[in-house]
Amino acid sequence: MRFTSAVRKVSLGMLFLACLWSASAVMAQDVIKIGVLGVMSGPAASWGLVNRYCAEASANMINAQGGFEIGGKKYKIEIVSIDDRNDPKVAVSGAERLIHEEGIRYIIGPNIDPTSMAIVPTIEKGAAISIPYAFSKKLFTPPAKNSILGMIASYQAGPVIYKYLQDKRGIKSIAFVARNDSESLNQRDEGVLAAKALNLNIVAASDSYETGTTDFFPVMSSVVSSNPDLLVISGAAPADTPLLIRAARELGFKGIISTETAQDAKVISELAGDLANGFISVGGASTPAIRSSYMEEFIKNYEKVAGEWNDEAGTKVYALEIILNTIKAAGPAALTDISLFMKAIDTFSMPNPYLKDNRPLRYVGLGDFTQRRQISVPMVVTEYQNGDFQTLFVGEVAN
Amino acid sequence: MGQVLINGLYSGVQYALIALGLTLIFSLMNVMNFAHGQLYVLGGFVTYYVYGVLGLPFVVALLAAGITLAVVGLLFDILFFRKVLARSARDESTMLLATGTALLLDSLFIIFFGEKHRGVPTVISGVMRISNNIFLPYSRVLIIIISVAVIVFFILFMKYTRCGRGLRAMAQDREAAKLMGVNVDRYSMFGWALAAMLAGLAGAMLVSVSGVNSGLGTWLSIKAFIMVMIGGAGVISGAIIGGLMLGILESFGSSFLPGNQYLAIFIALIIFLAIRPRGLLGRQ
Amino acid sequence: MNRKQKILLLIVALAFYLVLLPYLCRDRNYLLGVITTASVLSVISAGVWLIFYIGRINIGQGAFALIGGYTGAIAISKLGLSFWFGLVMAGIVSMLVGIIIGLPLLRLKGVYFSMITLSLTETARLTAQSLVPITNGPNGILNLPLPGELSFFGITLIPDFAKVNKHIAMFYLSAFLLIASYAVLYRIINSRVGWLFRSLQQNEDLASSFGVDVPRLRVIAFAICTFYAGIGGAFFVAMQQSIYPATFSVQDSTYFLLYCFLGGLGYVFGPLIGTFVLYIGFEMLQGLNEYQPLIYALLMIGMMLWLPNGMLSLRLPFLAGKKSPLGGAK
Amino acid sequence: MAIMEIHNLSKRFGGLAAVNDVSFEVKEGEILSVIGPNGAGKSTLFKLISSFLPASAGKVLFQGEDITSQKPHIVARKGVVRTFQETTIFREMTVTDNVVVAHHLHSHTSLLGFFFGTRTARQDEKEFRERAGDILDFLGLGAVKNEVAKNLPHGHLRALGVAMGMAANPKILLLDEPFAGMNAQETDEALGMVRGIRERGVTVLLVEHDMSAVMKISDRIVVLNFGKMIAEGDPEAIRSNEDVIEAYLGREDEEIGI
Repeated sequence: MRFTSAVRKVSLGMLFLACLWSASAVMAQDVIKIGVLGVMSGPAASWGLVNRYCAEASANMINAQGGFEIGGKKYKIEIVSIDDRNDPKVAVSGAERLIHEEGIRYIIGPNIDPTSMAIVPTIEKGAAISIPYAFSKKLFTPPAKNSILGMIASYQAGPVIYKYLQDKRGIKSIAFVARNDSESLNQRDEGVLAAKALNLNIVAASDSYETGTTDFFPVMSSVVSSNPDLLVISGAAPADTPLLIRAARELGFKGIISTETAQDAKVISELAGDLANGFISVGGASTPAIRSSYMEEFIKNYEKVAGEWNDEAGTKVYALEIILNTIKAAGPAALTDISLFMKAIDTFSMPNPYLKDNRPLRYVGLGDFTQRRQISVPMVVTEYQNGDFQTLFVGEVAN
Repeated sequence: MGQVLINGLYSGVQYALIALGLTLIFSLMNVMNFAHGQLYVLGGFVTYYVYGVLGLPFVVALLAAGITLAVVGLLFDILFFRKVLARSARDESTMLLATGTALLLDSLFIIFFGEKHRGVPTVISGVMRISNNIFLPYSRVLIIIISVAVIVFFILFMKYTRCGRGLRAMAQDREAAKLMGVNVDRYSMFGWALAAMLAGLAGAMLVSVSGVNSGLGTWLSIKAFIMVMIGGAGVISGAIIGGLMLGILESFGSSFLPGNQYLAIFIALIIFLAIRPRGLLGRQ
Repeated sequence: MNRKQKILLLIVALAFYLVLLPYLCRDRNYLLGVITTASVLSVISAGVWLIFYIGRINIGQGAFALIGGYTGAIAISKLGLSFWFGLVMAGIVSMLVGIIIGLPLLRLKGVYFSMITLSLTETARLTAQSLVPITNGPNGILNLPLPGELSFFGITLIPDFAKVNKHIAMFYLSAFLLIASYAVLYRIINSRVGWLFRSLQQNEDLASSFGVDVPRLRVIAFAICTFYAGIGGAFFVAMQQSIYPATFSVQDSTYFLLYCFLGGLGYVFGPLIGTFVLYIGFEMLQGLNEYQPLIYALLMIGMMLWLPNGMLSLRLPFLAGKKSPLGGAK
Repeated sequence: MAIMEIHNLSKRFGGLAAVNDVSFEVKEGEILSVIGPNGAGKSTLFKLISSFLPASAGKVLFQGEDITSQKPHIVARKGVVRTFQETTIFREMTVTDNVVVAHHLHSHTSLLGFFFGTRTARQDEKEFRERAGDILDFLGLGAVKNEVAKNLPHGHLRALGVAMGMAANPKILLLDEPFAGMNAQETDEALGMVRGIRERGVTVLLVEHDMSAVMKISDRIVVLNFGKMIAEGDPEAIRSNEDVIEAYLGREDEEIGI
């Protein structure tokens, strides 16, 4: 009878699906899975993809040496990455997938505040740690405890840069321009507060542009007309920064331009060329002057994975390395139990393998978050000159 | 104020190019091409490789972008749209097919062109200073000139050539055109190629000023829809006016309503269309 | 297929969905989450489907889901109301907005209606971003509590979600919403109301020639559609415990269309099947990284080329009874 | 007694007057035809009377009540029901279902009532089905009542259109070119149908291009040319009216290009 046979067919199909799902959860042995969750498509794709490429490049380096040793046993590192499209709900289901399906406890990403905040309930319930590249203090301040800031926050770099420029170049007035989304607007608000604290004269702070804008003349016209000494581009995507710089210069802006997020020199040189000379931004371990041979090797691996180097990776190189070493310090049980990991955070320290001088790599954040929830990525303030970043100075977050 | 107007005009002529292509496809086939922004992005990437990476002259890049996109347009029609259109009289199938192709192009871009924003050296450097506080870089002057030239050429083409008249007849009434002996299949193929070419040319010019990245397509498609709706779908003059209007509105919006320019534009658009559903110049 | 077989099939399907599926996924929070999400998205898609049914393409469903989501979130977090009240309020507010906006806009047809609803989605996102005092702007509303206890004269009807397995509780709530909304939809389509809707889709002039109040009927359909969106949005927000301007975007609005279309516009259960297959399929493809959207896009285009009437048009014998074809006419 | 009065009705599109200051009356129980050469404004007039187009000027009174530019469904509810020139029907439904749906005006139940399937709703449905069967038999569609509409031959489709109009219980039925494209035999059947409608007490106003059919059936005829009414009277009077002959002949001259 056709009807019964159809019911049987469908039931079989459903059973098959169910088996398929169960099978995918079986974990292979002696592998540490690390998740990367971030935006890997759309205009901001480079943020998440750089995270992924960094993690994959680091994992390749480690696996090439037979794996990473924890408690006398070598583990292969496997990177599982998910594109959250900068969409909070995709981020949540992605985090659930990483935690509950893949059995992952340590997640690198996401890249912006909304996605990072959205997964907080999920990672708390699922007992996982995330390393967001987003700056909202709520993520890292108690009662939150499962997120660790992976880079220098804009509100940490901002004041340092403004102070430096105030002291060395005598700036008195400042203007901000931001992209019209939560991430950028928040960073702008933090920047405004920092500038106020330094008694800088804020001449423009309400201008913003939409994601996907290709012509920045309109927004820049209005900012430039306020004629500030320093123009801060808040939370700029690497794609937009050079265009903003170019628009400002073409509109006759003579002051200094800076941003607090990592940029890529190639993108800047392609799009803005010499107009970007003197542009100040924050990088990681990427400038040739300060990087170690291990970093050089990493760059080679990165190029193999991604096809070409991206300066944004300079700040994102740290996450995988520090996660693994902290687990090592906390003992193999920390592979599944993040409370051990959290305990180890407070005392953990290792030499920064990516820099020439032996700076320690550890967890900081007591000042901003009252708890250690930030990787002590060096704050490398750089100035763009003729196609490359030059290091102005290397700072760090105090504690 | 003068600067605001000039900014608007600059965006406006480029937008008009995009809107022309979109409105052409719409009038010929009643398809709202959701992938139009993606075609524009593809034009940008072609130029990036030809002009930026290979270092050939900009004119060559412009031609290459135009030709590549014309071919892509042809393929779109032959592989996808013709088949679906032939079978279905409903709007929704082609609309969703277009969404599918947009997603397809988006994901192909990120696989082939990567995540970085790409730009090329300026074609002409230097800034024209119109008055004390009005600036216009020469690179933008060039774009305005090329865009206007392409638009004029397009209008002349549609008015005075046999092919253009065939296309217009088809846009008026597909069935009647068929009866009059217009080869509808060939002309729709041609229409697709032409429309995609316009988008490609606009993209090629964009990359010389603003650069291009894999994720720009969707937002540009939405903008193109806005322009077409302001002017009236399926009308050439409407597309041009819609493009210019959006450029100017954007420009005024960002100087007088910073941060909320698009909200204002969208609300105005909805109210406007509620009163005048066919746009400024659309057939009522 | 006769009535008995229909009922049997329904019982089998419900048993699978309500008993076997949660049992299989009892320790698989992620899977249960995926199914829960698919359930609630299919409620929202059902609204879009109904608008297809009266002959309009609604790309504004994201806007109404967002309105519902914010209404729920604000009711819970700022007004301190219970989730259950917020859920109903979300549906009603979204519906009221739908009626007010629908009255003038439903006059538009074809591409014009689609484009304006598309703009609506963007408008909702930008409004949520700008109305900082109410919506908390770009930061979104965070840390929403889980649904609390619902009791009636001291009798607990639904327990506090924080005290039971959250994932299971959410699943059953979504299942309830799904079953209720599709039962209503099924009833509408198979009653005279559905016939009238169908008459609108086929020819509004003809319908008004025999006295059908076309504008009123269109608005009624739109009200149901936006009510579903509001309820779905509020539930979704409660499940995620947060809402942002980007929670429902243009992309989501177009996905709802796809779900309906690929499930089959001619079938009441089209949006349900479409949402489940496509949403779960998309999740299953996550491991493919950048190839995921590529494969998804190819599947979509392939479906459009070879299965233009949706998945349910595969003439599986046991589905025959659910057929309620839409006209081929414009 | 006049069931409908048309006073100085005009419709302009841009600068062009499609209907220009037209006035006439329709008497209860008669068959009145509006004729005229192509482009004379017949279709526009038809849409104005049934309120599918808003008038630029003038009035339409139905049983003494002003119905000008009211919503079409309101006008239909009052008893002014139109049919369509194109074969506009619900193609995917069966013939009976088409007519059942068209019974909308008779329902005693609200939409909610139908949704819940109340007793009155079920009664309504039953009654509609009976009445639909009745109308279909009367219009000679009884044999095909379970066919899907799109499979019907041309003539049956037009009859179905009329059946749907009848279902709305009209006091006056407006027929849009009921004989267009029919051969002699089909026309004869259609003429019988129109007479039958009148016998059921329904006034008929029809718009038609086919002169011979109109002459056979009409009680009175109104002639339009270039949007203006040029003649009114019984078939005999119209046949011998100079202006009418001029209008038709003159137009034909133009068409052949003399």
